[in-house]
Amino acid sequence: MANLTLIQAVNDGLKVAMRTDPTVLVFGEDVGPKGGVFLATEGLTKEFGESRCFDTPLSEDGIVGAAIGMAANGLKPVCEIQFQDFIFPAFDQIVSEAAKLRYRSGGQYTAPMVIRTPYGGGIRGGLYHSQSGEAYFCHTPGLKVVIPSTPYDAKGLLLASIDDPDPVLFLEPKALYRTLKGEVPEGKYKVDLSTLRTAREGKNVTVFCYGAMVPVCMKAAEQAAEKGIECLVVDLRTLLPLDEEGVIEAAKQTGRVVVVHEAPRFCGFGGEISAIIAENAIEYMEAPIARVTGFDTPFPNTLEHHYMPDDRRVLDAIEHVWSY
Amino acid sequence: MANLTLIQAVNDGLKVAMRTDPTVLVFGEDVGPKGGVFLATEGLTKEFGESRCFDTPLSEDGIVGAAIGMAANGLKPVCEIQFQDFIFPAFDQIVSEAAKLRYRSGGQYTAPMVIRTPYGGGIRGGLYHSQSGEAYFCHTPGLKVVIPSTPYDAKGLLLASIDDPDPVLFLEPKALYRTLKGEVPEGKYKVDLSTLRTAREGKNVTVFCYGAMVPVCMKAAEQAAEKGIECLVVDLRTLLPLDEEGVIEAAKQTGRVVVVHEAPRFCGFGGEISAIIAENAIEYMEAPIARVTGFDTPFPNTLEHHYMPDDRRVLDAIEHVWSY
Amino acid sequence: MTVQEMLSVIEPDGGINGYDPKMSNEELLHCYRTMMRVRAFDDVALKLQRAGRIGFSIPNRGVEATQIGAAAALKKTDWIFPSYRDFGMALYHGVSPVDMMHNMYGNAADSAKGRQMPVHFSFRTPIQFFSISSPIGTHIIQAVGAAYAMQLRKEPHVVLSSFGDGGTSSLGFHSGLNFAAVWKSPVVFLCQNNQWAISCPSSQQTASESYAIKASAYGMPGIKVDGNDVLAVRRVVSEAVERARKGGGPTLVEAYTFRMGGHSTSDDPTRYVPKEELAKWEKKDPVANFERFLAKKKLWDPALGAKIAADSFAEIDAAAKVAEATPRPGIETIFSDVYRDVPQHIRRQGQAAFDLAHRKGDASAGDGAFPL
Amino acid sequence: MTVQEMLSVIEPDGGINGYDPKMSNEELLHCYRTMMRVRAFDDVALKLQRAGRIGFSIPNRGVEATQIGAAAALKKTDWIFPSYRDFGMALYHGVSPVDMMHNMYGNAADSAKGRQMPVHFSFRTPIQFFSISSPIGTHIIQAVGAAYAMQLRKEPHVVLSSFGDGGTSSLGFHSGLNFAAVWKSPVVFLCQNNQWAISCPSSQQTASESYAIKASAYGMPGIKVDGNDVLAVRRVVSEAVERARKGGGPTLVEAYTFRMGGHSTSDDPTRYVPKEELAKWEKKDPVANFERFLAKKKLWDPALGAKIAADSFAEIDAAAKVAEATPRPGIETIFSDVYRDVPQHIRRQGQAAFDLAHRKGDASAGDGAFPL
Ligand SMILES: Cc1ncc(C[n+]2csc(CCOP(=O)(O)OP(=O)(O)O)c2C)c(N)n1
Ligand SMILES: Cc1ncc(C[n+]2csc(CCOP(=O)(O)OP(=O)(O)O)c2C)c(N)n1
Ligand SMILES: [Mg+2]
Ligand SMILES: [Mg+2]
Repeated sequence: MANLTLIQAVNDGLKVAMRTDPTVLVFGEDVGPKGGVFLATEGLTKEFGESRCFDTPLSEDGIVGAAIGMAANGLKPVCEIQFQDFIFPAFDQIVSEAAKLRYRSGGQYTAPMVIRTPYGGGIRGGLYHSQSGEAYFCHTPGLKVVIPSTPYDAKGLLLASIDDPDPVLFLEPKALYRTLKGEVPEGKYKVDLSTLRTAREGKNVTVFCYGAMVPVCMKAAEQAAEKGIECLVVDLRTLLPLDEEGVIEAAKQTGRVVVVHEAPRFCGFGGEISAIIAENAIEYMEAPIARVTGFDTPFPNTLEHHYMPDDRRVLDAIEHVWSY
Repeated sequence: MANLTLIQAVNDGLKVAMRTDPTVLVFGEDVGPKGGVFLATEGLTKEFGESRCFDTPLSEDGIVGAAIGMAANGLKPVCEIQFQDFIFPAFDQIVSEAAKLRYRSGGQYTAPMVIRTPYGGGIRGGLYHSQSGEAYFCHTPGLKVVIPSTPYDAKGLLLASIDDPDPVLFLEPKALYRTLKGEVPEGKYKVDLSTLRTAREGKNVTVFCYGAMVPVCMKAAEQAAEKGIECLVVDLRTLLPLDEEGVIEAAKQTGRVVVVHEAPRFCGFGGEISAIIAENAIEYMEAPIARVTGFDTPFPNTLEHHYMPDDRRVLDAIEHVWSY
Repeated sequence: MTVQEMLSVIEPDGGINGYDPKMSNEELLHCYRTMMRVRAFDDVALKLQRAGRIGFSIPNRGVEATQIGAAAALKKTDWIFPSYRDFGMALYHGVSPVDMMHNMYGNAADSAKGRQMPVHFSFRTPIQFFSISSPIGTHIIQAVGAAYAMQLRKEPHVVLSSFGDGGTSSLGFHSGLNFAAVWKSPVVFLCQNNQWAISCPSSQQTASESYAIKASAYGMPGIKVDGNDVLAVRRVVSEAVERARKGGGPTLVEAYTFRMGGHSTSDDPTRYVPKEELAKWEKKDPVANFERFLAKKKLWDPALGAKIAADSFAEIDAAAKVAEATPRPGIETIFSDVYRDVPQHIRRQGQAAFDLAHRKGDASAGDGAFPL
Repeated sequence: MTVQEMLSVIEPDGGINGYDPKMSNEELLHCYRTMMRVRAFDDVALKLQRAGRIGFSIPNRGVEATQIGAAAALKKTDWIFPSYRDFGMALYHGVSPVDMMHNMYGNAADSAKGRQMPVHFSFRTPIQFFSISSPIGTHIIQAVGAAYAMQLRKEPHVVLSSFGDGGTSSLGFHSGLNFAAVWKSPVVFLCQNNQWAISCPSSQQTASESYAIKASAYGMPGIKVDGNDVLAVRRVVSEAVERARKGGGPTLVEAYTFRMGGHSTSDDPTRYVPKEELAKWEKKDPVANFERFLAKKKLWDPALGAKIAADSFAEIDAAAKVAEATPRPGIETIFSDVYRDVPQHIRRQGQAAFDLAHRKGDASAGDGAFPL
């Protein structure tokens, strides 16, 4: 076991995959000699050669489109989009093509591939280096959407994504890239893509979160505990397909729910969690289902610390639903 | 007053706008001499000339990108995307650019423009001529999203959208283009972009819907009435910004809610409606908040009548929440 | 030859001026027969569409030589990334008209399980005929990815990526040609310039002198060929295919032709196509052009032509009847193939749909217990 | 001249071989001073970034001649659609360094209200300097729309749309050049080929012989110019601007230059830029190049150069101090300008944020009651 940061765990996961499966290849903007702007792909070109880890022209449409063709013809592309904010030129390829290929061809052609991309705020990136776009993708049948929050999960979920027979969007919380370390087993292991993770047990309030919001919610939960409110913190990990049973179960356990994400609230992923609970467990609810999210504005720069949900805002919501 | 189909009302709205405002112009694929594949722009090139209604190369990125530049420089572009399914190449321009221009420039540059596009199923269009993508756009602060369901609203909302200072995505329910007629005043009038419409009064169950689902829900409501269940049918009309107060009010009136849309359920617009109610009026709810939606699959062709919510599925849900 | 000039092979009198296509009589007649079968497919599909039996079709009159000429340059181990107008290529390589008609009907035997609109074919044998998508241009770059896999595995295969004049404005064209040139991928890009993108003429699509010249923006050879001359198209595409096979990288081929019918069976081209243009191109009919060549080689006479036409129509018509008699797909096909394994939430939705259909009494014949 | 050749004006000895730029001494010196101010801006910004005062900057060493030469070809009534590396153009036309430094700090006086990252400028006067966006290439087609408005109103204005070599692979490049050529729009496309897109060299960006040649794909003139020669850039862009002004349509100009620094202050170019390349381009320094010309005209000597350098640094440094002393934007700036009018739901969120900040005691100085 090594003690790794989240980005090191990603790098390790890529190396393990490339060593064990010769069809795996990595490409994107600046992933080659430079090793990626966050160094997630450091050392790959050197170890695996330019035909398996290489830079592409500046076209996300091209990156994802080519990956689909590779995947359809027997390779396992793991491409990188430099920032999730820059994935939108590839939106058509992802939503219209990768996600629908198996269905529209009656299963004759498939696109097993992974798109890795850093998402979220916290680096003073302003409108275009901070966004959390998971909701744009979670409305797309045929796609899987995965977000790790620990080094262990980052590697295990990534390896599971690479082995998955369907296209996976793998969103990496860039705010956590180097801020936390954790034990990561060597070699290959996988974390299942269909189960949530209970990050903390508690019987008073259930907090649903994922990615960079997990440590924020854990901190809020600690503060709540000091006030005598025990929180069940759920790290959703795989947003699509979601462990709906697990969500309903966790909500029922406390009857009080807070849903947290960085993305804007309106039509965000949190709405789906609320809706699933309101549809399947409303009679267990003893309080409003609260959401703590980014605001319904673009992502600002100087004031990003006001924009992003912090432990204080989460704690407020926990107290609100607890005292309701 | 003329008795017009929905598509005629759109055509009339475009003509009125172009007659009263010389900065309004219409362009897109096949909107010129052919008059659009659904004939929404019929006669415009003839009346207003080729510089105000014209065909473009086959690039949605180009259509929307050019519209942004025009809008920033004093024109009022009303561009057409031939099918909403083909809007995704323009996703980056819409989400990253049109929606964020005012914000990121501190209000110095703006993009007041309208993107018209037919959406939804019912014409045996399969995966790529049937989609309802409203949720992809409603998660985008800075954008407005409007969907009419009657000829009167189609014209009035379109004229309000054209006069609006912000970018508006105007989704036209193609299934209703020629299936219903209604009274449409001549000349210019506007329907406010921030209020929902009560399509039917009722005190037992509230049904939220929009676009092509409005007649479906009205039919279900009639059937429910025969069974003694009176439905309050709400046509949301403007999805973003949503009349949240109105939604909460309508939900409280009955305490039993059904949300209906054609798009897939997961992370769809209906989840936001459920979440708003679960956050603001849960103590009024006497039953689960039910959703009747398209399935979480791509849109099929031969079996589209099974895929699309019909009066039977809506009625089932109404009875379910009523008898809960 | 500059990109502005256009290569033809068949001369007005049917001669080919010393060029040797190196094709057997059987190969030549296979091309001819396939063109005639495409024509028959058009006729049958139009008839079915007008009768309300199928929803939609895409006519090919005028562009048969381009499609068959290009298909004839490929081996069965190559891949085709087709556009929706390219089903002649599938016919050429041996896809059966019955399998195609199942798609037109979207029935239970359709390889796409009735999920797509008509003409959105998908086959893996006898040649890889990639699943057709409606969004224009997306497959152009996908073809490059498929070719990259061939390069990496050092396979001697080639990908044909086919699209229209309108398709050159798409994003996939730009990224596809750019990536292919940088990667030196074994791809032949076939731009079928039939001069219209629905109602949009080429003059509104691009200001460039030709479509072939667009190759220079990407650093690959571009060549313009007479798209109504099946031997010329085959010649040019074969050369590009051979170069690609030898590691020489991609080529852009512009086949200059004309769409003689509407864009689709829903379109009324008289609203926008000038009559004179139609009349002009009528004289260049690709089938008649090829017949002159075959006649000169004594491989064809009007009687043979009439017989092949009749046989083709009969074959396609019979295929339609088989498809017509095939039931609809079962309800489970709405829910399968979204992912390899059906997730919980989709399974639940499928179960509900199946139950409702049973209650309403309209579950399709053959639907038993919900099988997913 | 073919697109492969490259136009230069200033010769090694500072002569210009009979070419007359028709610029007054003051205009020439304005170009020179602006180049020096860009250099000073780079230095001050780097210092501030390393000191943790600002988050980020984009260096311009090596490309000053391209930016200033292009800016010098425009009138104040023209529009600029810049890339993030183009702030020299704003300086040239009279935007004050103080206004620019407000943006670098993202403070309350920033015209973008502290919402954007540094170097994402936006100005309406003294020239329309369109709001810079991070996504590469989106503005290239937007520029065409702005130009269309000028055409429709019959204004004699022109749009300069500027982007990098990497930008040519973007979607906006493809749609932008295509639409502009079809519409004959008054746009000059300036591709600043500094040979790198972050760490990606041109050889991985495109296989074409040059960037200028990409013009032929769209049917517009393309020309390659020595981007380290301010007079050559001004000459070529001026010709393109005049053609556009007269209704002659768009041009693609490739300015061939080299990025001497990192991509940004976060980048370490020694990981990927070969040392020999740097050494080679060091000798072509655009400022030194222009100095040789000015010296020959007796407009420059090392003492004047040193003075202008010192003055420029002092000016930019003073501007930074003003910005440094300016407070942060108020919390309401998070919520305004999403729409012209603040909708209910955003107003409620703003109110909650303001209340929380007050409770936490960290509402910014100057925040009173929530004003929206
Ligand atoms: C992205 C996208 N935009 C619009 C359409 C609608 N559409 C279908 S075919 C077509 C014209 C295509 O023209 P061309 O590429 O020349 O092919 P042709 O039909 O002439 O063979 C258009 C605009 C589409 N399918 N996809
Ligand atoms: C759509 C998009 N993809 C990726 C990025 C990340 N990125 C920022 S600058 C850059 C390189 C741009 O290179 P070039 O166009 O040559 O401009 P230069 O920086 O050399 O001036 C990249 C890849 C981005 N901003 N936008
Ligand atoms: Mg065409
Ligand atoms: Mg560059």
